[in-house]
Amino acid sequence: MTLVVVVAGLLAVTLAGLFMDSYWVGVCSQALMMGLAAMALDVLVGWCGMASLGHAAYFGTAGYVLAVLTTRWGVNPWFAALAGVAAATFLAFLFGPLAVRTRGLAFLTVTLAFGQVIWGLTTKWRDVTGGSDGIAGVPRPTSILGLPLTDQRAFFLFTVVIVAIMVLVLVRVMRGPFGLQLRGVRLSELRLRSLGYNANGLRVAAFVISASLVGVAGVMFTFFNQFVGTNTVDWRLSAQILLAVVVGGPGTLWGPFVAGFGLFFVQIFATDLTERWTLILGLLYILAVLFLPRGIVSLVVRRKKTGSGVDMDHVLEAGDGASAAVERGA
Amino acid sequence: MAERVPVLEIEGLTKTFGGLKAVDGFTMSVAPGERHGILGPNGAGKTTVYNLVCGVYDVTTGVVKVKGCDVTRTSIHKRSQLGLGRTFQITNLFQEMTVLENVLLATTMATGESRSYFRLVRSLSKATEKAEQELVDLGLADLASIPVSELSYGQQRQLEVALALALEPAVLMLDEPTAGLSQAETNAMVQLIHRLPSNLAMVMIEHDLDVIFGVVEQMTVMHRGKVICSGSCDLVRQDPTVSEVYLGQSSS
Amino acid sequence: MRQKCATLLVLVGVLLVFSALLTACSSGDETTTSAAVATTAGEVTATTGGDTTTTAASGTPIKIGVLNPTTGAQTQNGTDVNNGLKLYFDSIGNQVAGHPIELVFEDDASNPQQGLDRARKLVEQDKVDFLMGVVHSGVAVGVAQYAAQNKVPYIITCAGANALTGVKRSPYIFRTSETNAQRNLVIGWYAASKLGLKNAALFSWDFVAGAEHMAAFKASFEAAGGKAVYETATPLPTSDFGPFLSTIDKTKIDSIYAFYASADAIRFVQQLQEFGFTPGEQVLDQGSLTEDEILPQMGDAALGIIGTTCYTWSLDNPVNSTFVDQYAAVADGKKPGWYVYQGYLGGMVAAAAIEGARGDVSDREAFLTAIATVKLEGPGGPFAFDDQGQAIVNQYVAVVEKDSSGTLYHKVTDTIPSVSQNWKP
Amino acid sequence: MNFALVQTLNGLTIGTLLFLTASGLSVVFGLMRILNLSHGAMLLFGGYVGMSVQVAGGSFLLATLSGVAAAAILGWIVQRLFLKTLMGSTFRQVLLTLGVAFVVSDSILWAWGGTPRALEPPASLQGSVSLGSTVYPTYRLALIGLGLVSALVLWQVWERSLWGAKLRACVDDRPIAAAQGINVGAVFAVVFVIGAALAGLAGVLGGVVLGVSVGLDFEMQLLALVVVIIGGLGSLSGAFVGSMLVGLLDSFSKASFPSLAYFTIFAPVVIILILRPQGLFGRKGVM
Repeated sequence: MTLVVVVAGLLAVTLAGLFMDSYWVGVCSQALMMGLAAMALDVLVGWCGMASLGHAAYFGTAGYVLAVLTTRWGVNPWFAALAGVAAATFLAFLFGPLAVRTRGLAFLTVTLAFGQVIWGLTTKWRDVTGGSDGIAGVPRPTSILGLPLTDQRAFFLFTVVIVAIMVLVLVRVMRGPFGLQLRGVRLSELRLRSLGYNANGLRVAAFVISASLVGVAGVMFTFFNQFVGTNTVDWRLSAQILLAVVVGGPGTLWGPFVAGFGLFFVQIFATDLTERWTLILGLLYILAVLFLPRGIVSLVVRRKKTGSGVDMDHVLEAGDGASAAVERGA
Repeated sequence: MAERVPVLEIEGLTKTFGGLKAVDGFTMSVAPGERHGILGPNGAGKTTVYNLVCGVYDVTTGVVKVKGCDVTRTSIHKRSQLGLGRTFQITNLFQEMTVLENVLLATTMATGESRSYFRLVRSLSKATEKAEQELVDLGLADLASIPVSELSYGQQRQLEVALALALEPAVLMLDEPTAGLSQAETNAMVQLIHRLPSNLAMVMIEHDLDVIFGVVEQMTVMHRGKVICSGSCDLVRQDPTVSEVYLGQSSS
Repeated sequence: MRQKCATLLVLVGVLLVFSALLTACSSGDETTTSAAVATTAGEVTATTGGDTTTTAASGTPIKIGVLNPTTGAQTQNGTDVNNGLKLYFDSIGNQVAGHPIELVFEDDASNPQQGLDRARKLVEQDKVDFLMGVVHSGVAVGVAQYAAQNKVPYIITCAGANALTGVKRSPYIFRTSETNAQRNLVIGWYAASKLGLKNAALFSWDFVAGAEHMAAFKASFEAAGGKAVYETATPLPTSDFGPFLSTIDKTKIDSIYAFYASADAIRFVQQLQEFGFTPGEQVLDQGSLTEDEILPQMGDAALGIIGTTCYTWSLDNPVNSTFVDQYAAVADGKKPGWYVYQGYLGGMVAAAAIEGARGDVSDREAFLTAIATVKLEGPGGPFAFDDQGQAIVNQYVAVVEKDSSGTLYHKVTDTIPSVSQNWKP
Repeated sequence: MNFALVQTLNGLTIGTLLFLTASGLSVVFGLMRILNLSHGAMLLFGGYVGMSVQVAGGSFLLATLSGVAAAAILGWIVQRLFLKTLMGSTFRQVLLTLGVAFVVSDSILWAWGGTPRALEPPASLQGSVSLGSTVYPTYRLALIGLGLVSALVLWQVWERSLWGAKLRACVDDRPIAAAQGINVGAVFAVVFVIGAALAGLAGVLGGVVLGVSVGLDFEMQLLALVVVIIGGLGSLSGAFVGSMLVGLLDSFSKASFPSLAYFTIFAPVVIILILRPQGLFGRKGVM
């Protein structure tokens, strides 16, 4: 299911992309990245029931590392990109183990707090990050396999390929034992641990995977804009990614991807027609929460059917016995 | 030689919640293949003992050994990997998953396929085979693909045991497996327990005296967190204190 | 479900009522600008997306992409610039050298990311001939880099970041406003040598532009024999100056320099008084602290502040009087501030450049030279570009005073002609 | 010495505003396990309404009252319309308040424009008082006083009144309280509205010191969150101590090393969340 939808979607977008003017091609590229980011966050929200409100931190960190390395030290864009993703991953290794000690709302809050620390760092540490001015002039890799990446369309195809790879890998992994185990973490942590699984280890793994994929999105986003600014570490971005997951339907991967992709278009149209994007964002939030407890997925897939995703009511609410596990401090 | 090492040793196990001593100097030893029952009135601390042995609670004082090695401070999953398999008094299954997925989580652990991350669940051949076998034994084979939440209570209790069994533990710890079951279901459960491989040690908390006397040969009786009597079934039957605090109660 | 639909209806209803209520509340607004804002905001959205301003001219239309914040913290400033720009082009019938002028407005929300996206839209979708505007330095840096890469001429009208017209400046970038440093060259020197001030406490926002302002003032002030005793960078925005002001030892200073704008400027000047600094310490301003737009809201706390600026409405020259009258006509009697002026000036320069290129903006090289060679008399006096595409303008030394009707204004006491970005006393 | 005195007063000023904001947030959480992310928006809304009333010629008192009322009404709408229908689904309620926060703050931007504003202190409290060698704004001193008074009043209600007793019962154990015939829903509604009203009060009173501008809502929301985490969820005394701590921390760190301001606030949060998730005064298992 997931595969079919995603692949079909990507193909459609690719074709469409080739016939649009360069501005909309660009919008498509960015939308794909947002889709990827949302999909990555779903690993936490939909599988582990951990709602992070701080994922912008990893998106931005990756972007900033890329930008700083290339503009300040003239590092080769490819290496810088890898370094960016590595940095996001490393940060997740730092925060993850601490964050997963908390549950539910505490997790939401602590991730938000971590996110704000990164935000504070990027806005204050001006000499390196350029503060509120951000860093302009980030070079793209000149070409890959003869594709001149400076050209919008070529870059778009490049984006499609990268995102496709990421999506396929992620889907594959989540359809395997790892995905099953993560669902176990959410449904009944104590039972899972009694079966010999290190629940917190799984949590951290999910956290890191999610963060590094978001990092990939961040790197691509920075490459596309050839600029990185504090908006990439802003809590509103975190909220937007989370919204994409919620609207898309937690626990389905493809739902969040589609939602993340679509929401970016909504944002562009919104800023185009009116100046009230934030208001629209808020309304979408409210409507989704009130009327689509399982996101747009519920319009397509019947409840209970496998792959029908997770009801919002069950996110944040750890399964039986989890509280006992918390007592022990895991 | 190794055969002689008890699979589970508990010495002077004590747990205090605030002021209250829930478990007080509990001591017990289970030999390989032994069937051991833990008996005691409600609130005697039986389930607390389980949670201490499996690592859900921190032990206040005392020692827990599995196959001779001290696990008093090791985490829940490590103990499980060492061979502790348990079921829960209140059914604790992955409700939203299918029956097969539930068992698979156990069998992949047993077959080591839990770490082959780049294979799809359905292509985990060994584990799947094993899981399907389990389900056949339980007579749940045709329910494999429905969510656990749609099973009957009796079937869920059986699945509880199946999950623990699928781990191929050294010692299986059942917590009131027949609680709340109908007579027919109880019998089915007893059959299941009787079919357990003879080399598998089994500890069982149970209220239903007919059931427990029917399956175990060794027994430990608890009262207010303390062991008041321990030994063979006959010995326990004749023990005056036991009949006073427990059998007496239950008969009255 | 029916109950849910009901909730939905109620929800929408409430939102409508809510926004209505809000607008009602805001109607009791002190500054008359809010009216101007409202109308222009309307016009801006009307023209967004590139609807043509109908004109009689025959030639092929020339599209100008205008990027300014009409949402976010700099809404007021961005709207003012747009107003100034429109005001000028309206005054010349929206046509230059026989070509109708189309202004395509976009909102950068003072957010570099959005600014970049909007610039991309203007160039790649609306196919504008060149770009103008931007208040926020960060946005300008991003847009300038994009413009240079895609060989689109870009005339900056407010953003001050020094580098934009520094040595590494691209030939496609011009700036009609001053650089951050340029705005501080005169005041620093003047304070030390003419006012005989020796020890100053420096305040500014903790962000790039703030640092540039403070550094430039410090340089010129100390070059003329002054000394910066304190250098305090406060968060952007600073809601409460209390913690920072209370670290200053009055006995050590005779003057206070501050770079702040809009609400923070008002709050700073008022809190200076509350914490007992004014009168006593001389407050120095590089133009934005007591900018004409916010001066009326400061009250007597602002009296006596001495500063330099490239424009204030009280300037006495024919071009300015026409400008002031034109603006008063559209903004119900209001006086133009620094931002309106920058918009207007930008319009004049752009028009002059198009004239210079005889209306042919398609030949980029020729058009670039046409811009570079613009020379004109603006409301702020003579205007020209240096070889970096950076404006050379007059600086006026002015003190805040009260006129007979009790309104605060800048009384020009001294004029430093044609100050370039590397002006020396 | 002088420095310390003034910084302390500054800290207490912010602390007071934080307490007014955080107390509602904390009690609501303790009561319903709802993290109200629209609390800051309510504060800002109250502030703007107050500002407009004052600009329109209303007295400071009138401005204050109308600001409080506006926030309370907004709170009532949110509680009545949304949270009520989502009882027992924490995640959806949190997301919902987040949505409300976006809608409200953007509507404010829409209605009042982005130019930051400020309220005028009442004539009687303008100017400043001299404290030995230094001077300090009168209004801030008054604000601190008012903070202490309000804290005292709230504490009285919380500890002494019958209604407070009911409230504490609900916070301690909802099911049991309900079983004893306390209408938890009603208590929740009242608390939520009062919380919003207090936020509105903070918005107006703070509007003099901090001004009112979009962005302040999230800033205060975040600080209040910090306070609640440090102080412990659902604990009034915790909210008070937390507010003052954060206030002082904020003012001293800003004055001493401005560029680190953010870390000095968040470091304790992270540490506390990890070492003592229930906060200094909170009980285990709340979060």
